[in-house]
Amino acid sequence: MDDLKAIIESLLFAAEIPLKIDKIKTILELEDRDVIRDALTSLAEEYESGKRGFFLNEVAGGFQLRTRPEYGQWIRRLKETRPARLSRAAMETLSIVAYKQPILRSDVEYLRGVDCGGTLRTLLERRLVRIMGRKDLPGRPMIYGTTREFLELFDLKDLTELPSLKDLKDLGEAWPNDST
Amino acid sequence: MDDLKAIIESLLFAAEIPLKIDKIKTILELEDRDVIRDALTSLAEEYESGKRGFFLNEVAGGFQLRTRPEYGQWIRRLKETRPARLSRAAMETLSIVAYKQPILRSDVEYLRGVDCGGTLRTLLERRLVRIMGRKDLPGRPMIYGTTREFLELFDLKDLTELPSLKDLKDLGEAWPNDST
Amino acid sequence: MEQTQDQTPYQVNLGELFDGPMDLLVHLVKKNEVDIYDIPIALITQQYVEYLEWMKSVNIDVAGEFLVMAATLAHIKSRMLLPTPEEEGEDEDPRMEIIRPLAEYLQLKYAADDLLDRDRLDWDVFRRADLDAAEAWSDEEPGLIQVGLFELIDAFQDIIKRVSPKYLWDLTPDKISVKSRMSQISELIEEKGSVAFTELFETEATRGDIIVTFLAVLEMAKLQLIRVMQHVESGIIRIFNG
Repeated sequence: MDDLKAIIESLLFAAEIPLKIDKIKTILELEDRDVIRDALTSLAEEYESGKRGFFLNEVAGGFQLRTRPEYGQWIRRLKETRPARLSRAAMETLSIVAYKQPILRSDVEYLRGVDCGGTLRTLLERRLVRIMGRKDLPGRPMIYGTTREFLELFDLKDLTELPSLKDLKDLGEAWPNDST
Repeated sequence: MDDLKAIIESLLFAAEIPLKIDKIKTILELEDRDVIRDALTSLAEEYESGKRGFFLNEVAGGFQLRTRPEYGQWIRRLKETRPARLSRAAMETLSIVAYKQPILRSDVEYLRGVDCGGTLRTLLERRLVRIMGRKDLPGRPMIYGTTREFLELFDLKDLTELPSLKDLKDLGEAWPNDST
Repeated sequence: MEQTQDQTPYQVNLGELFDGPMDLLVHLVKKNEVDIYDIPIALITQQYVEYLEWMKSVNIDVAGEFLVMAATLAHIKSRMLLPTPEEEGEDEDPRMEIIRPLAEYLQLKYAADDLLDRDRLDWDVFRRADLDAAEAWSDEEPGLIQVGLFELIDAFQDIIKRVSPKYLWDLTPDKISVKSRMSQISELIEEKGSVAFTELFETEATRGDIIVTFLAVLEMAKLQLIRVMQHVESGIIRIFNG
C-alpha cells in the first residue's frame, strides 16, 4: 500500500464523522482532489475484493469505514457484553446510598433534589443496592443499602474501605498545570 | 480473507477497549483459543506487510487496532481537540505510582519531596490512577495503583512490561528531561 | 506529554520552576557535572542556599519543603566536617542520607521519560473514534459496570456541595464501621433467615469490634431492620429480619 493511501486509511480509521475529501485535502496539504478520490476508490476496492471486516461507505457527503452488515450479529454481541458505565444520576444515587445507608428513598431524593425512583430501580436490578427493610412510618417506606456486589465492583473488603470525604479533601485541588 | 479473520477484524474495529482473546471466544462461541490467536497473528502480519494505516497492538491484556505512530502528525491535524497534557509533576507522580504500587500518598511524597495531593487528584480524575483500598495503619490511608487506562495510554501489555528502572551508574552523561 | 513552559512573571513560585527540592538538587548535580554517588556536599549546599536566597530576593515564594531540604543539606555538611571517632570508623558516609533518595528519585524521573517515549495513545497512535460514547452512558445498559471508587466519592462530594451543611454529618471511622457491620449482619440474616446473637461475636477479635457489632445491632433494632427475640426456655437471643 502506498503511503498516501495508508495515511488516508489511518485518517478514515480515526475520524469521528464521515470524512470529506476537502478535509483530507486540507490536512495533507494537497492541491489535487483527484489523487484523494483515486486513493479512496482503490481502498474501497481493496476492502471489497479482500472481503475484510469493514468497508468504505460514502455517507453524508463524506467517507467512513464501517463494519460489514453481515457481521452485525457479532458486533451486537460485542456491544451487549461491553462493560457499561453508570450514568451520572445513577452514580450520584449510588454514592448517597453507599455513604448514608441505611437510607430512605425520600432522603436520597432530598439530597439529590430530584425523583430517584428510576435510578434506584436500575441499581436494584444491577444488584448494587438492596432493600434492607421497611421503616415504621406511614406507608412503611423501604430502607436501602448496598450489596456484596457493590463491594466487589469497587474491590472493597467492606464499607470501612470506602474513601471518606476527608480523604478527598486532603488531596486538595487538582494540579493547575494539568489541563483536563 | 477467510470469514473468521474478517469477523475478528470487524470486532477489533468496533471494540472500544482492548479485546481479550477470551472475549472473542465467548462472542463467536468457539472452543479453541488457538484458532483466534492464529487469526490475530495473521491479521497483524497482514497489516504490517501491507503497510496499512493501522496495526494490531497488544495492549492492556488485549488487542486493539491503532493508527501507525508515523502517521500521528496527520491524525493530530484531524483531531481538533488537543490531547490533555500531563505536567512534569504529574508524570513524576504517575511513574512513582506505576513502579511502586500499591503505594501510599505519604510514600509518593517521600520520594518526590513535595506534597502530591493535587497531582494524585489530577491522575484520579484522568483515571490513570485508582484507589485500591486502605492500609491498616492509623488514619487508614488510601492505597494507590494504576488503571487499565494507564496501560492503554503508554502502550503497555501489563505492568511487567514497564521499562526496567535504569542503573544510574550505567547512565554516564544522559540526564532526564527537565525544564532547565 | 509536553511540559508547560510558560510562566507568568507575577505568579511564579519556586514550585513552578522546580517540582520540589529533589528536582532542584538534580538540577544542581547536573549543572556541576558531578557524580551523584560522590556529591561535593559543601558546593551543592552552597549553591542550593544561594538559589533560595536569589528566589527570595526576586520575591518568589519559597515553599517549606525547600527549606527542609536546605536544613538537611546543612546537617550533612556539618557531619562531614566532624572528625569520625576511630571506633566508629565503619560509619556510613553521611551523604548517603541524601544520595539514596536522590538516586531513587532520579531513577523514577528517567522512568517517567521512558514512558513518555513510548507510542502514546491520542498523540502518536489513535484508536478508532468512540462513536457510541453517548450511548454507553445510558441507564438501560445491562451487564457489567465499569466505574472507579474515585467516581463514587466524587459524585458524593458534588452532592454534599449542593446541600446545606447541616446535613453534612461527620463520617468518623467508628460510624462507618457500624454502618459496615450493619450491612454484614443484614446480609447474614438474609442468607440464613435468622442468626443467634452470640454468633455475631464469635469471630470478633478485639474489644472495639465487639462494641461496633453491638452498636450495629442496636441501631438496626432502632431502625426496625431486625427483630430481636429471646427463646423463653433456652434464653438464646436470635435476630430476625425486621
